[in-house]
Amino acid sequence: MPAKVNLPDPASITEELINKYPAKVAKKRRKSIVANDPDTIPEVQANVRTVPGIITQRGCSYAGCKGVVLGPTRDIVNIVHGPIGCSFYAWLTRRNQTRPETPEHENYITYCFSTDMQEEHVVFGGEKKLKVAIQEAYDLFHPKAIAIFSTCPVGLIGDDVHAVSREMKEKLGDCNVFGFSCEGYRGVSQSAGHHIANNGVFKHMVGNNNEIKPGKFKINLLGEYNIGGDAFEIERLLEKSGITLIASFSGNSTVGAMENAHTADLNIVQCHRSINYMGDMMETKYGIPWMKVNFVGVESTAKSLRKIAEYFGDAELKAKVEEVIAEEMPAVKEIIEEIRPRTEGKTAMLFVGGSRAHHYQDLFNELGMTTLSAGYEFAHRDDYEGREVLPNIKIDADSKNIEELKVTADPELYNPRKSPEEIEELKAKGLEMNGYTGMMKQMVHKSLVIDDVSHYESEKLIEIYKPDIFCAGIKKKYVVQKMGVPLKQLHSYDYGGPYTGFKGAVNFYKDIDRMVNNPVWKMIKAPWEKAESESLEASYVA
Amino acid sequence: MPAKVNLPDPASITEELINKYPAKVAKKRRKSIVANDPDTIPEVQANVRTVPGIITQRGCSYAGCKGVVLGPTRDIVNIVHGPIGCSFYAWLTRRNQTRPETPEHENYITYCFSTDMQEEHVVFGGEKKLKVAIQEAYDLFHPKAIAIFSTCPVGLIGDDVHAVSREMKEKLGDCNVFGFSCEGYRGVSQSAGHHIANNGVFKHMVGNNNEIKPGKFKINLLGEYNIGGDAFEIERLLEKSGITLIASFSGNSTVGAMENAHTADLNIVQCHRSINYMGDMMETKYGIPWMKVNFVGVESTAKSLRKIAEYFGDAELKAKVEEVIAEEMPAVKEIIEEIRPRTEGKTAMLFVGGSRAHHYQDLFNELGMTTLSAGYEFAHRDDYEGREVLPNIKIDADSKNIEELKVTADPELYNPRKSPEEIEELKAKGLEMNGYTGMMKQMVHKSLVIDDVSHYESEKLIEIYKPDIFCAGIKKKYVVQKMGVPLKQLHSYDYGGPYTGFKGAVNFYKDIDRMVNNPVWKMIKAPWEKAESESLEASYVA
Amino acid sequence: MTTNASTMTAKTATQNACKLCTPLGACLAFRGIEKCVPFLHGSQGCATYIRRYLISHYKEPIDIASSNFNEETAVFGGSHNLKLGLKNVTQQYKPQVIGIATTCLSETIGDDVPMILKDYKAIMGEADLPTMIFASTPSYTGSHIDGFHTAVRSAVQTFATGGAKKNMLNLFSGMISPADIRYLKEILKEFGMPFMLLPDYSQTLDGGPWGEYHRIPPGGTPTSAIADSGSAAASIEFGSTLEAKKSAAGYLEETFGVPRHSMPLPIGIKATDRFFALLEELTEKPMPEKYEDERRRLVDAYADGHKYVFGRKAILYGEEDLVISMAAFLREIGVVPVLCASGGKSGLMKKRMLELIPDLEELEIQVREGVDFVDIENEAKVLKPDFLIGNSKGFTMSRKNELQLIRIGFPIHDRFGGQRLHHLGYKGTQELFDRIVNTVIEYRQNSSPVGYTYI
Amino acid sequence: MTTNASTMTAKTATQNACKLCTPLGACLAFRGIEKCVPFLHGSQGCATYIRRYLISHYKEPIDIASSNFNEETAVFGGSHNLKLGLKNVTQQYKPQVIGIATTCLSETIGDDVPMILKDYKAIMGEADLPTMIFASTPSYTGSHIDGFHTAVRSAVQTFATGGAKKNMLNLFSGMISPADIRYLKEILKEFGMPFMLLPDYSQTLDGGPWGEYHRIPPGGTPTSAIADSGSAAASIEFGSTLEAKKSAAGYLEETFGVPRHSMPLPIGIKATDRFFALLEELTEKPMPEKYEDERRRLVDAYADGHKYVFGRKAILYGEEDLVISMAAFLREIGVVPVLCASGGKSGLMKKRMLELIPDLEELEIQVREGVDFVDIENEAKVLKPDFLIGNSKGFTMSRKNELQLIRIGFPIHDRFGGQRLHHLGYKGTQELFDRIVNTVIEYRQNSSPVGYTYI
Repeated sequence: MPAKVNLPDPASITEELINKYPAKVAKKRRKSIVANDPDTIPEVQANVRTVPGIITQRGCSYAGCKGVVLGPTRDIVNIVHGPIGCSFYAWLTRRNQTRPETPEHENYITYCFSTDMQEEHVVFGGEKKLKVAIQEAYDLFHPKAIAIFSTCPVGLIGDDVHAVSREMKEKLGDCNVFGFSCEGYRGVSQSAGHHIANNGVFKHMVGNNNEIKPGKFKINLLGEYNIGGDAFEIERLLEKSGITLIASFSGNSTVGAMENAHTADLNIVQCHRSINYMGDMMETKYGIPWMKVNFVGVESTAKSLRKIAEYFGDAELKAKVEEVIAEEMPAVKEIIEEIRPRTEGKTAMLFVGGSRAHHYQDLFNELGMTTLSAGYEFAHRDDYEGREVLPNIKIDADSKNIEELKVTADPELYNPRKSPEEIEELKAKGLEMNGYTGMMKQMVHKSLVIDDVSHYESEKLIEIYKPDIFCAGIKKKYVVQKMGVPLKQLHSYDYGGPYTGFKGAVNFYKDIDRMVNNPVWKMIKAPWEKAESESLEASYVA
Repeated sequence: MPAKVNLPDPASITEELINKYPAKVAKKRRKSIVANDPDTIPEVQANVRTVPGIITQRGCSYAGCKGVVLGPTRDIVNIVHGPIGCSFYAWLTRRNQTRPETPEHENYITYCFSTDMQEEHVVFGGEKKLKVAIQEAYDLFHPKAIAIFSTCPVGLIGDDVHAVSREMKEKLGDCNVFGFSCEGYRGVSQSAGHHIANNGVFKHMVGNNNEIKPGKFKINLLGEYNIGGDAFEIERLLEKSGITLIASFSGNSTVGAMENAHTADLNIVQCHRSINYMGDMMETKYGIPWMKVNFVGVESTAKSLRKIAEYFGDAELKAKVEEVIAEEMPAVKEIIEEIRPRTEGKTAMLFVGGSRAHHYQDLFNELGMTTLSAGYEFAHRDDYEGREVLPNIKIDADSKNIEELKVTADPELYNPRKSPEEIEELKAKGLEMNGYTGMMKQMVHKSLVIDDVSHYESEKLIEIYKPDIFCAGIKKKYVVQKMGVPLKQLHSYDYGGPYTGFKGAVNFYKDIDRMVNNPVWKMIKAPWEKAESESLEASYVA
Repeated sequence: MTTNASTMTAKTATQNACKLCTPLGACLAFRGIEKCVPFLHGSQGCATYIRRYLISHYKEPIDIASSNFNEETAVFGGSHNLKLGLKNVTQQYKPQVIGIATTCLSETIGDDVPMILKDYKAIMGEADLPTMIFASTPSYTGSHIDGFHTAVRSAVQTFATGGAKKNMLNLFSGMISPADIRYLKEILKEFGMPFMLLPDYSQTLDGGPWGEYHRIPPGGTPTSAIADSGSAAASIEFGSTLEAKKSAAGYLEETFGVPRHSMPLPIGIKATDRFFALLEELTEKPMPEKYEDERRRLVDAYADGHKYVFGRKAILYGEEDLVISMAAFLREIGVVPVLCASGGKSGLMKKRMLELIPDLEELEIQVREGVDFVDIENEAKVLKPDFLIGNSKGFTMSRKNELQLIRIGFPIHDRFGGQRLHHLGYKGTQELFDRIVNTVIEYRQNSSPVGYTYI
Repeated sequence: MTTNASTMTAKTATQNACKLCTPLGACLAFRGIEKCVPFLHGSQGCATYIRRYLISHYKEPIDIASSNFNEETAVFGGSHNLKLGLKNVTQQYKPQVIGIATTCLSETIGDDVPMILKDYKAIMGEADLPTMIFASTPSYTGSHIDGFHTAVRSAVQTFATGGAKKNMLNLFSGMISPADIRYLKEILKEFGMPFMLLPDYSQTLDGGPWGEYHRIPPGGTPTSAIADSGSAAASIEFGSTLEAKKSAAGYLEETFGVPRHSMPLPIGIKATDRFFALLEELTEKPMPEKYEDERRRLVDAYADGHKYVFGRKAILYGEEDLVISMAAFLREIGVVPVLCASGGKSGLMKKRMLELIPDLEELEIQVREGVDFVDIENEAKVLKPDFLIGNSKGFTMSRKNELQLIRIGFPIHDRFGGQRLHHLGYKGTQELFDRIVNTVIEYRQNSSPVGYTYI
C-alpha cells in the first residue's frame, strides 16, 4: 500500500508530543510512540498502565467484562454488584443490537440490574444483598443464566461472588449462575475484563450442550459484538453462502448457542484482541482451529468468505461464495465510484479499540485515504506486531493478576478438525490459521503508531497533521471537532452502521463522504489558523 | 327555568352599552338589545345590516353558502370563482367532519379549488378561465357534481356562473354542474348565503333520484353540519333506535343521498335558521312535514328521539327509543353528578350562530348554570321570537335581493305524509311540527338578548356582568380571555366535540368544568380589578 | 380516492393555494403601527375571514374594521360607507392612525379612495382626525406579501419627513415573527444606536393580558419614529425579491436620499454575519460580545449536529423571501432543499437564489414560483424528501405522504406558540437547527426497531 | 417477553436506576469553576464512564483526570498515585484549581485524602500549586445530586473568606442547564447588582469552537468571586431538599453570617414571582420591564393554552428538587402529576411538595423517593398518564407503553441541544409550557382519524 501523501518525519513529531511531559513520563511514553516500518516491524510498548493524571480513553476491567463481552448476550441477566454508577453507565451505552426470535423471547439487554450497594454493605458485607438480588431476578424472569459482576469495592470488602453464585445456582436448580471478579482496578484496561470474561464464558457455558445441530459448514463467529448491527450483516452473508453459524461471541448471541459452540468445526475471529483466548482454549480442549478474518472492508469481506470456503475445501461452497460476492459487488462499486473522487488523497487517524484501528484502515484504503497515524486503546503488542511476538512479551504484575485457565484436551470431546499438516497447507494458502499478523504490516512507512494515545497527545497530533478525519470514541469527539476536524466514532458509530460486509461498506463510504466534505468545518477556525506556527501541510499533501 | 342568580337591571345596562355610539348608531343598536320576558316575548331587531366601522362577528354570503352549507358534502368539487383569499380562508377552517365509505371513496373537503382570479380577468372577464377550471377538475376527479361559488368581483364584472354551469354540465354529460350567486356583498350576513345555498341544493339536487331505499322509519336530518363529529353521534343514536337516515343537510353528506332525500317521510331540523327554507320547500313540493328537534343537551336529545317515535306512532319504535335512552343515561348521570357541584350557580353568555346560542343553553342548564345574556350572529326575528312572528317581519332591500323560489306541489311525487289533522294532533302532543318557538321563551326574565353584538358591546358586557364563561367564535376568543374570562368556541368547538347526544353532553360538561374551574384565570388581572368602578358582582350572585 | 393528480402539468385553476390574499398582508403591517386600526374597504366578510385567519396564528385579538358593502354600495360606490365607517371607528377606538386597504370589491368598482379621504377630511376638519394611511391592495394582484410591503411603503409615504440627518437607523424587517422582531430590537439596542423598526407587531400580536382596558393593544412603531425615518442615516431592508420601487426603503432613498441597504432575511450564519457586518459598518461599533457568544455556540452546534442532517433532502415552501433565505441556510448545514416553492410570483426567485447558492443547478434544486400544494405534493412523491419545511398548510400533505413537517413562518395554526418561534439571526438559526436535527433524530429513533437511547 | 414485574413490590436490588453516582455530580460542579480540572481518586474506569456520560448530554469535551488505581494501590493505598496524578495534571494543564472527588474504591480502602494533600503540598511547596478542592463522594452514599452539592460546598469552604460586607449576592443555582445559568446571569445583570453564581458551567459545558488552543475550556466561576462569597450581602440557594448543613449557602451563613435564602427552583409563574420578589427585596430595585413583559406573555400563553393541558395526567421523574418544582408548575397549569418519582432519598420530598401543593393528597398524587424505572413503569401501567416528563432514561418505558416523553433535565442523550433547554424563570416556563402544549396537540393530531389542521 503506497502512501498517497508524503509523511513528515516521525521522529521530530514524537519529540513534540512528549516534550511537555515530566522526564519519567516522557521516557515511558516514548516507547509507545513508534514510527512504522512495515518491513521490519518495530516494537511497540503496549498494555502497560496509564500514568495517573494522564487522561486516557481507556476503560476498566468491569467495562471490558460486562460492557463488552457479556453485555450483548440477550438471555443472561447481568447483575452488577456494587454502587449504582457502574451499572448505570453501562446501561445501553454501547449500541450492540440483538434480535430475539420473537418479541416474546427474552431480551434483558434493555435492563440495568444492580445491587445498588449502600454504605452498610461496604461496612458489613454485601453477599446477603447479592443473594436476595439473584433470587429476585430469578423470581421475576426465570432466566437461563444470571451473571454477577464485581465492581471495585467488592473484592476489597471480601464479598465472594463465586461462592455466592455456586450457592444460588444450586439453590435455583434450573439457572446457571456465575460470577466475574472484574473489579475496575484489575489489569491495565478493559482488556483485562475481556480475558476475565472469556475465562468465565469458557468455564461456565461452552460445552454444556452436546447436541449436534444440522449444517454442513458449521462455524462460530468470535469477537464480533454487533455494534450498529454489524453482526446482522455478517450473518446475512454467511447464511446466503450456506454456512451455518452455531454461536456468536457475543453479538446477537444466546446462552444456548454458546453452550453448543464446541460442536462447530471452525472459529472465525473478528476482534483478535478481545477473544483470542477463546479461540486458543477451544482449540486445545475441542480441537477446533481458529482463523483470523475481517468483515470490515469490501475486499476483506470477500477474502474472508473465500477463506472460510477454502478451509472447508468444498467446491460447491467455493462456487456459492463466488456467486454471493458477484451478486453483492455491483451495488458497492456504484457507490464507491461516485464517492471516491471526493475522498481520494484525504487523510485519517484512528485511535480506537483493540482491533478497530486496524480493520477500518481497509475501508479508508478503499476510499483512497491514507492513515497517517493509528493506535489502539487497550491492545497488546501482538495486535500491533503480530502473534509472532507473543513469546517475547514480558509478563508484568498486571497481567499476572488475571487468571490464566489451565485447559487440556477434553477426553471425550477433543476432535482435531484439521491435522497439523492440513493447517500448514491452509496457512500456505494465506489463511491466518491460529494466527494474526497485526496492524503495522498494513500501515505505510513513516506512519506513526501510538498506543494508548493520551488526550494531550491527540490534540497535538491534530495540530501537527491536520488530518481530514479522526476516528476515536465519544470522549474525544467534541475536543477534536472543536479543532475543526470531524471525528468518526468507531466505538458506537455515532448513530450509524452497520459497517461490516458489503452493505456496511456502503454505509461507511457515505458517512465518511458526508463528514470530510461537510462545509461546517470551514466555519470553525482551528487553533493553527490563528497561531503563527508554520504549517506542515505543504510537506505532506501529495 | 328559574334564574339561579339575581340579574341586574337590563335597562341601565343597555344604556351603558350604547352611550359611546353616535346618536344614529345608538338608536339603531337599541332595537337589537332587548330585556327578555319569556311570557310576553318582546320584539328584537335582527337580520339588519351591521353599520360600517362597527366590528362584527358576522361573515358574508359566500361564507354561508360555500363555507357552511355546501362545504360539508364530501363528493362535490367546490370551485370558488374569484381571487385566492376567499377559497383559502374557507379551506378546512370549519371543523366539519366526514366519513367516506372507504378510504378510496371521494373526499374533496380537504381540497381548496379556486380560479385564482387575476387582474386580467377582472378587466376582460373570467368566464373562460372558469370553464377551463371546471374542465380540469372534471378531468382530474370525474366527480358526481361540481359547484361554483361567486365572490365579490364576479357579479360586478358580469360573469354568468349559471350560464357557464349549464354549458359545462351539458358538455361533461355525467357531472352535475351548478352555480351560486353568493357574492360577499349580498344580504346582511352569512344567512343570505344559507338561503342561496338551500335554493341551489333544492333546485339542482333534491329529487334527482326516485329510488325507494329500504327502512321503516325514514327521515332526513336538516341543519346539522357535523362540526367536531356532532352528526356522527346523532347518526349513532338514530341507527341504534332503528330509524333510517336518508340524507343529511349537510354534515357527513353525499350528493347521492341528497338527490334521494324526497323519499323520506320526515325532516327533522336541528338548525332552524340555516335550513328552514329546505323544510318548507320539501313540504310544499313533496308533502314531507318537518319538525324542530334539538340534539344538544341530554334532555333535549331524549325528547327529540321520543318526538320522532311519536311522529311515526309506532309502538315498537317507541319502546326501542326508550330502551336506547335507558341505556345511554347512566353514563351521563355519573359524570354530571360529579361535575355539577363545581358548575352550579355559575353564569354564561352566548353570542353565536343562528341556533347555537339557543341550543347550548340546554347544556348550561344541565350544569346548573344561568345564561345572563345571549344573541345570535346572523339569525332572524323568528329564531328569537318564534315562527309566529314571520308574517310580521318587514321585507327590506337586503332580503329582497335574495331569490325566493316559487315551489309548488310536484304533480307526481307530492304525497302528504300526514293529514292536517294528524299534524295538529302531533302539535298538541308538543311536537314542533313545521314550527319553532325560538330562543327567548327559554331564557330567564331580565336576561339580555342582543342581536349581532358588536366587538365593543361584548367587551362592555364582560366588564359589567363578569360571566364565568363566554361562548362565541375564535374572533372573540382572545379578547375575552385577555379579560380573564374563558371563551368556549361554539363555532368550531376549539378542538373539542362532539357535543350532541349523550356522549357529546359528557364531552361538553367536562370541557366547561375544565374551563370555568381553571386556576389560570386567577393569574389574569381583569380590567375591573384595577379599575375603581363599583363591582356589580354582589348584586347578581345568588 | 384515486386521482390523476400526479400526471397533471400546467393548470389553470389553483388547488390548495400556497399564498394568501393581498389585503391580509396590509392588515398585518398596519397592526405594527402604534394606535392604528386596520380598515378594509369592501365586504364585511373580508374583515371577518382575515381576522379569523390571523387570529388562528397569533392567538391575539385582531380587530379589523370594514366599510361593509351591500348591493347598493357595490353598484353605486363605497364613498358613503367608507366615510361612515371611518367616523364610527374613530368614535369607538380613538385611534391615532387608521390603515385603510382596499379589497377586490372596491377595486373592481373603481372607488377612488384618496379622493374620498380628501373629501372626508374636508368635511370633518383635519385637526381631530386620526391620520389615514391608504394602501391599494386588490386581492387579484400579487399575494399577502405584496399587501404587506405596500402598506409599509404607504405608512412611510404618509408620515416620513425629510430634514437634517439624524443618528438613527431604519429597519424594515419584513413579514417575520413577533419573537424575531423582539430579537432584532434587542440587537439594535445592544449596538446602542437609535432605530426605527417598521412594522413592529411584537407586542400587538404577542402581548399579555389586559390589566387595563385596551381598545387598541399597546405597542407598535410610533408614528413620530416613522416621521423621522426620512432623516435617518440609512435603511436596512430585509427581502430578496422586494424591489426598491415597491419598498419603503426605496421610497426613502428616492425621496430623501436615505441610503437603502437591502439584504436577504438573516437566516444562517453567513447571512447573519452579513447583517452584523452591516450593523458594525453603519454604527461604527463592534459586534457585542453577547452575539459573538451566540455565534460561537451556533458554530459548535453545527459541528456537533452535522452528521444528522448532512445530505438530507427537504422541500421548502412559503413566501419567496423566507424560502430563499431558508434555502441558503439549509445549504450551509448540508441539507439539500430539493424543491423551493412559493405561491408568490416575483419572477426573481431563481436569480436571487443563484446568488446565494451558486451550485443550485448542479444540485438539481428546483425553484418554483406560483405553485400550489398539489404541485408540491406531486413533486414530493417524485423527490422523496426526508422532511418538509413550511407553514401549517403542508400538514395534510405531510400526513398523507408520511413526511415530517417542520413548521416555520406563517400561518401556524396546528401548533401552539407560532408567534414565539425565532427564525432570524444566530438565535433564530440555532432554534431552527436544533429543531431540524431533532426532527431527524426523532424520526430515526421512532422508525428504528432498536429504538436507540443514545444518539 | 413476559414478566411478573407488575406484581412486584418492595425490591432489594435496583433495576433501571433513576439516579447516577455521587462523583459524577461532583465532577459536573467542578466544571463550573474557572480553570478547574476535575480529578477522581479511584480507578480510571470511573473517570472514563463519567466523562462518557456527561459528554453524551453536553456534547462538549469533558476532561476528568484519575489517580488510576491498580491492584497494588487498592491494597496499599492511593497516596502515591494521587500525588503523581496531581503532578502530571498540573504539568499538562496548568490549572488554577483541581477538584478532587473520591470514589467508592478510595473510600472503601479509607484513603485520607486531606492528609495526602497536606503531605503533597508540603513536598511540592504550596506557592506554585493549583488550589485543591476536596469532596468526599463515595458512590455508595447518596446520588449524583449529593455529589454536586458536596463539591459546591467544598469549593466555598476552600475559597471563601470573611471580611467587610460587600454589595453583592451569591446565587447557588443547583444542577441546572447551561442555558438556565445564562438566563439567571442575565437577570442578575439586569438588576444591576454584582453577584457570584456557583457553579457556572454555562460556557465550559456549552461553548464554541476553539479558535485558540484551550487546555481547559474558558468560563466558570472565578475563584476570586468565590472568595468574596463570604462577604456577600446574601445568598440565594435553589433546592427544596437541600439542607443548610449540607449546602454552600448554609456554610456561609454559619461561618460568615451571610443570610441564606433557600427556595425551590423557580419553575412556573408563582415560583418565579417568588424569585423576583426576593431579588427586588435584596437589590431594592423593581423587576426590570423586560421580565414584566416575559411574565405577561407567559400569563397570556397560559390562558391561550389551558384547554389543551388542563386535567391531563403526567408522570414526573428525576432529581428530587427538579421534580418538586416541576410538579408545582404542572399544578399551576392544571396538569396532575399523578406520580412524582425520584431515585434520590432525602426523606423530604413529600413534605416539601405539600408546601407547594396543599391538595396533594386530595388529588391522589403519589410521591415516591428511591424508586427505579421499573417501579415507575409499573405505576404507569396503572395510572395511565397522558405523558411522561423527565430525562432520556424514560425513553424505553415511553416507547414500550406508547407514552409521549417530554425531555427535561439531565441526562438527555437521545435528542440534540439538551444543554440549551430552559427550565427556569418566565422564559424557561414559557418554553416548558409550549413544549407540553405542543406534545398534547401533536398526539391529538396524529392519533385523530381526521387530522385537524386548525387546533
